[in-house]
Amino acid sequence: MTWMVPSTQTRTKARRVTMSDAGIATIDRTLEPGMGVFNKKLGMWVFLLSEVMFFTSLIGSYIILRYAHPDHFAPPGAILNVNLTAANTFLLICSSVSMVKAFAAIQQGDVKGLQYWLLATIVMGASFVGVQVYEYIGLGQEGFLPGLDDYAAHAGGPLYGATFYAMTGFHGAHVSLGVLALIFVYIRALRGEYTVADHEGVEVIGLYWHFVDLVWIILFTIVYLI
Amino acid sequence: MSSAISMGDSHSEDHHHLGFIRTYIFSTDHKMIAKQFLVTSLLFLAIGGILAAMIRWQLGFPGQPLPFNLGAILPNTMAPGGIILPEFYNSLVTMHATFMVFFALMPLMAGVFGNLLIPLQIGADDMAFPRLNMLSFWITPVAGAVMLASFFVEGGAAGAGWTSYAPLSTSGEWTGVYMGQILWLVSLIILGFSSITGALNYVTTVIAMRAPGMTWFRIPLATWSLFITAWLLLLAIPILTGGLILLLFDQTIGTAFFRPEGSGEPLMWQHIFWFFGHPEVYILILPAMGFVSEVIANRSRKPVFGYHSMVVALVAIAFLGWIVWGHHMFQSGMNPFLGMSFMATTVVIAVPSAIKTFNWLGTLWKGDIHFDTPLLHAVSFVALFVVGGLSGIFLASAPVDIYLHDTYFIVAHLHYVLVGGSLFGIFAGITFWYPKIFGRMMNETLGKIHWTVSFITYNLAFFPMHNLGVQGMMRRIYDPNQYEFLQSLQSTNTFISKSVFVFAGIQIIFAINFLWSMKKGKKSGDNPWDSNGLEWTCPSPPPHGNFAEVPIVYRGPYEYSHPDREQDFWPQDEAPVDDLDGPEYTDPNESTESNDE
Amino acid sequence: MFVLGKNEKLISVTLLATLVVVGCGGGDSSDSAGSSSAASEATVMENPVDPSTAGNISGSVAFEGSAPAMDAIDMSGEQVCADKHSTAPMLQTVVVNDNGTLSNVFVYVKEGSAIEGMQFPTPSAALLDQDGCVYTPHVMGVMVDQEITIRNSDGLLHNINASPTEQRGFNTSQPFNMETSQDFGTPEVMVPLRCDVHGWMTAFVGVVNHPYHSVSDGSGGFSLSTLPEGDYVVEAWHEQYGTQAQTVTVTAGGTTDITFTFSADMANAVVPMRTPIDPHDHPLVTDHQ
Amino acid sequence: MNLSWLMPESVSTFGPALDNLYYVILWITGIVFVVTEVVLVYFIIKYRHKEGRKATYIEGSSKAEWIWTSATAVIVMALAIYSKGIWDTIRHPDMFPENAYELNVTAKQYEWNAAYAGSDGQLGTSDDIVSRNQVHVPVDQPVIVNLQSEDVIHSFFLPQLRVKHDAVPGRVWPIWFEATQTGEFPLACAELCGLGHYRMGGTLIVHSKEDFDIWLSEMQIEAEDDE
Repeated sequence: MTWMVPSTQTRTKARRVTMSDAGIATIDRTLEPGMGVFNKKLGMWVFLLSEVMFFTSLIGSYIILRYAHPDHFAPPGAILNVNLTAANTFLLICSSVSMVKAFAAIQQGDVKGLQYWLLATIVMGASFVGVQVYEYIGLGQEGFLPGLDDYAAHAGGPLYGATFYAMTGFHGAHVSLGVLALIFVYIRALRGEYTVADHEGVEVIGLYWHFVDLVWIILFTIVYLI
Repeated sequence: MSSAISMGDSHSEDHHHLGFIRTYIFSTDHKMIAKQFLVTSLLFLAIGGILAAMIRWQLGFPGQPLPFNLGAILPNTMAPGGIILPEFYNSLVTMHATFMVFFALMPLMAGVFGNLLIPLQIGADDMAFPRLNMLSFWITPVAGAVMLASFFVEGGAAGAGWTSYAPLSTSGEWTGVYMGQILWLVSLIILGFSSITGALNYVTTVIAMRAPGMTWFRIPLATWSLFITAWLLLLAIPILTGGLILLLFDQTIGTAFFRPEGSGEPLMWQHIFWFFGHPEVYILILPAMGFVSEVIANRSRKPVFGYHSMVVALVAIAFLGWIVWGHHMFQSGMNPFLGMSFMATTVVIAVPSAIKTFNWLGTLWKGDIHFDTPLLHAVSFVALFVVGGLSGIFLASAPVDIYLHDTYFIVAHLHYVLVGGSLFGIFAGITFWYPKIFGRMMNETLGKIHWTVSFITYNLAFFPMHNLGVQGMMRRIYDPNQYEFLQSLQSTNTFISKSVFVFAGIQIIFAINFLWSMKKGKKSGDNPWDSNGLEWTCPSPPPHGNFAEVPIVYRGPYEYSHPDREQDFWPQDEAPVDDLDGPEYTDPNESTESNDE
Repeated sequence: MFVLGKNEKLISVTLLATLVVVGCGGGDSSDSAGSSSAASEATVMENPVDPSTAGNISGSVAFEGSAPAMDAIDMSGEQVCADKHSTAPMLQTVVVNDNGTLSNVFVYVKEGSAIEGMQFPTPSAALLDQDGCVYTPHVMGVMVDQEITIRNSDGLLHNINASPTEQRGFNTSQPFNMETSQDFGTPEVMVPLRCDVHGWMTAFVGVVNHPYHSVSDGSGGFSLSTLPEGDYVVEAWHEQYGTQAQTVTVTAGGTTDITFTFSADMANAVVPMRTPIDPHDHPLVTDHQ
Repeated sequence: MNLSWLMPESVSTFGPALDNLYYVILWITGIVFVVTEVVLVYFIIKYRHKEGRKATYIEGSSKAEWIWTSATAVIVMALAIYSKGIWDTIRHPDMFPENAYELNVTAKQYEWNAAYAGSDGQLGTSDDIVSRNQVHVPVDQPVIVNLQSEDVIHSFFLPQLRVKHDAVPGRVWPIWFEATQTGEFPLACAELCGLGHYRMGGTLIVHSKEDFDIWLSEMQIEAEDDE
């Protein structure tokens, strides 16, 4: 029983392997009381719960305002370009698929596949943001703006603009941060830093990416379709 | 030797390898981060206290120039001739609450003790994400600097109350405060990141980094309460951040989320704020409950009465905290049916609170109570929390709240919970774990002087506020004498102010004791309180990495005065008698482990 | 081992230093220092106009039609102020004098190539008094950067809420007998002032960058003196009847007489001024629950 | 020093019921307070450390815990049910009295403007009579006040009538009360509304029915003279 602990990192990894046969330990002396996942993944799950609450506050405000002032909100398609955004949504869903592909590749030890699918995810994510910016510019020219005194679109009211930009804007910011993080992971992948045994980073960023995708599906439904 | 597993001589893992900056400033060591939080939040506590003293000066001696020629250093926009102006008074009220809640109590609870205790009590070598932890600390002074800077901008600091009710807070049109309100919002948005990164760390660490044998129901109550608090932080702070961002948009880019002139909903701000705000209240009190449980059990040499129900009560309070926010808004304009359901959920909180209180009493019962400073503070917590809890029942009853809402009764209630409760709990915590942080004991004499004067003047200051409230005195008013029916209360107000000044002044004794004991205090040794927790098995102060070997936990944390034992304590990691030859336990992955090394 | 104490001090010193630096940075952003130094420079500046080549404008503001009835102010909630008035206090919106002239008209030089670009010395402070819960004067003119001493003679709470459009306003309180100094850095006709504690209290300040402004008095008269010779556009502003402009020629040593005429049927004129905040402009939502 | 726990005299119909509830809670919490603190002090004195004393090893008692848990639950639920009746009387929309005299109170920084129906008998028309910081009501008749605000949130507080409700801009909230005594009673703002908040006070003037009608008709005549 000499269990020296040189650093957090190696210890974490050791624990992870331990979990696979946790059954050996008696209940009183469970070696690993964790949730069966490594720290970074657990941390990301916990962080995503926090993010859920953030989007809850934005979406909740939207629902309250829309319910209280339906006259401020134009019917679907009146101002917003549903087709363009539907295509963009499809793009983001595809990027989630490619993220899954990337993770599956490195689980098989396929470093090339990882690099390829990561790049695909980055390109699709960046395109999503690009299309969103293009959409914003067009909407802005039509007078669809967030400010009370600036709003000049042909339908709806300033609450529509304000809630639209608050929700989609913060989602866009999350996608942009995700793309930056993916680029970081991609660089590490190019350097060959991920292996079959060690690819925590890919898994963690993947979780984040799927979350952002999921949020978008909700936003697309309530902002564009309903 | 209290511990069956020898600590070895591996103190050499000290951090003199790291440079000065990595050791003291940008440290990733959870204990150093706890100390950094301790110093900054005590500084913010002092700032909040000074603001409180100025508020009380105006209420105790309305219209008189501030003493000690303080008026000379304040500009005419705040206090011409030393007489506080109403708009400055509003800023004082706002900033006092903001500094106390967000920059003093929250960091003292989660920042200091979360960092210090969680890894030590569960037998981990550090937090799960040490660098994120460092970030969590360094955000705090930045946010604090932004908040302080707002005093110096044109228009002064935010003056819409710490609740910043819209639409008063949406525009300088209503308050004359433009930049100050924006800085207030920005500062709290920044601070939110600190809370979230901190909470993320605490949750992950408690779930994943407990030592072998540290099952959920062997976790000390301090860590339990900090763990629950971390969940509340994690889920409540983003709500506030979302609301603050929308309010910031209203202030700066002219949106109308909360502005009625654009069909925005001012009441939506209140819902968002209190949906965050009520869990926030528990963020400020739950850790103190944990510290007090530890101290009372240890100092009365008895197991915590009903450990399991204490944990269940913590969880119950945290859960109920999410469904009671409406009781802050009974008079704000609310569907009366909704008001009724909020009243029902609110009174239910009395149940877990009562469980905790009676269990503390049960812990003292038939104990062997040592009157050290930590115990005095912990018992004060119980005594004062009872007052705060009972006055809460008045406010929970919606009809009575019609009269008492926004009066000094509320002020008394919240100060009984947040000063009598949280602050005395923090004092109990600091005096109890001081030897673990600094390796030296605090001076008992100074500690007892500080406690005695604090406890008496605290009650003299805050108890009469109940009576002010019952007489109808509104909160946040600059000069009650403007109302004829409040003029008879001036002598009470003056008395309260004098008591507050003594209460604030005596904290200097604490500061002196705190600083003096760091250098000159009696050396404490590893386990000065004969305590069971894992934190007492490592040296004081603990070295980098805390434990020489990973401790193995055999029992709960409160096995005091066990009838089978000579000694009146039984450390969590002391091997049972049949294990004297060494633990029979073998690590199934010993080989993997050595491969890793 | 830890070297404790020293590092705590270091941390706190560092923090304090940060806070002080930030604090001072914040303090600098206030422009009060700038305006007061400009004012002190101005006191030594000489008037650039040569009196020998200057002339004057004088005149009066006539009023046609029947004078509208003045609204009485209900001061029953403010006994201190009510006691200060021997006769019932009236709103000063339209004050027609006994001689059929109109008071409280702000007359100023709007354009004039002769004074274009001239730098004038800033006069000493103008006084705005709050006595008996009314502003005295009700309409006043000041120069850019000229101090306005706002005095509270009532000993009860007034606040002075200035809501200009061209610059940042202010909203300060005077809870007791005291004086506050304010100034405006940008020309603006007119800046409305109001007291939120006493809804009837309003005043208007015309801010111009030269000394050629006047307010018609109890006999309707006004005068602008020591103007360099040349052609000017003179404008008259009234809070209810809007503005009128005349072109006036000033000759050296001469006094030009002009008359502005306002009439009762101008009551719905456009008044160039920021609309005071009136939430009633926005339809109130009356649904509840 | 005024350290009274007694509520000021109440002059509204639901005031006594509300006060009773307050005193019931005061008695219950007072007894719990005294008992708890006495027990606490007794324990720390009785079980203080003495040479040779060893604490008794007690891990808890589910029986004791069940007793105090259920006792607390029963007491607070009873209080909640008691409160509900009074709350409904005051706030339930179906309990609003019939034949109430209706007036509008509009708050602004830092004034209360009460508007009464003019000679046309209708509120919200141009002949409304407005009084600043003085709210006139008849005695022994229910009064419905439609609370509104022009700028920020204010709170309409009549301490002696046990009335308090926020005036929220953008909304109209009706509240009701019935005064039982004639006289002048304080009106205050209870929600921070800016620098003049502390002075946003006024008077509630309760007239006898005849005096109220006289006052109203005088005001109507005055208003017509102004036209």
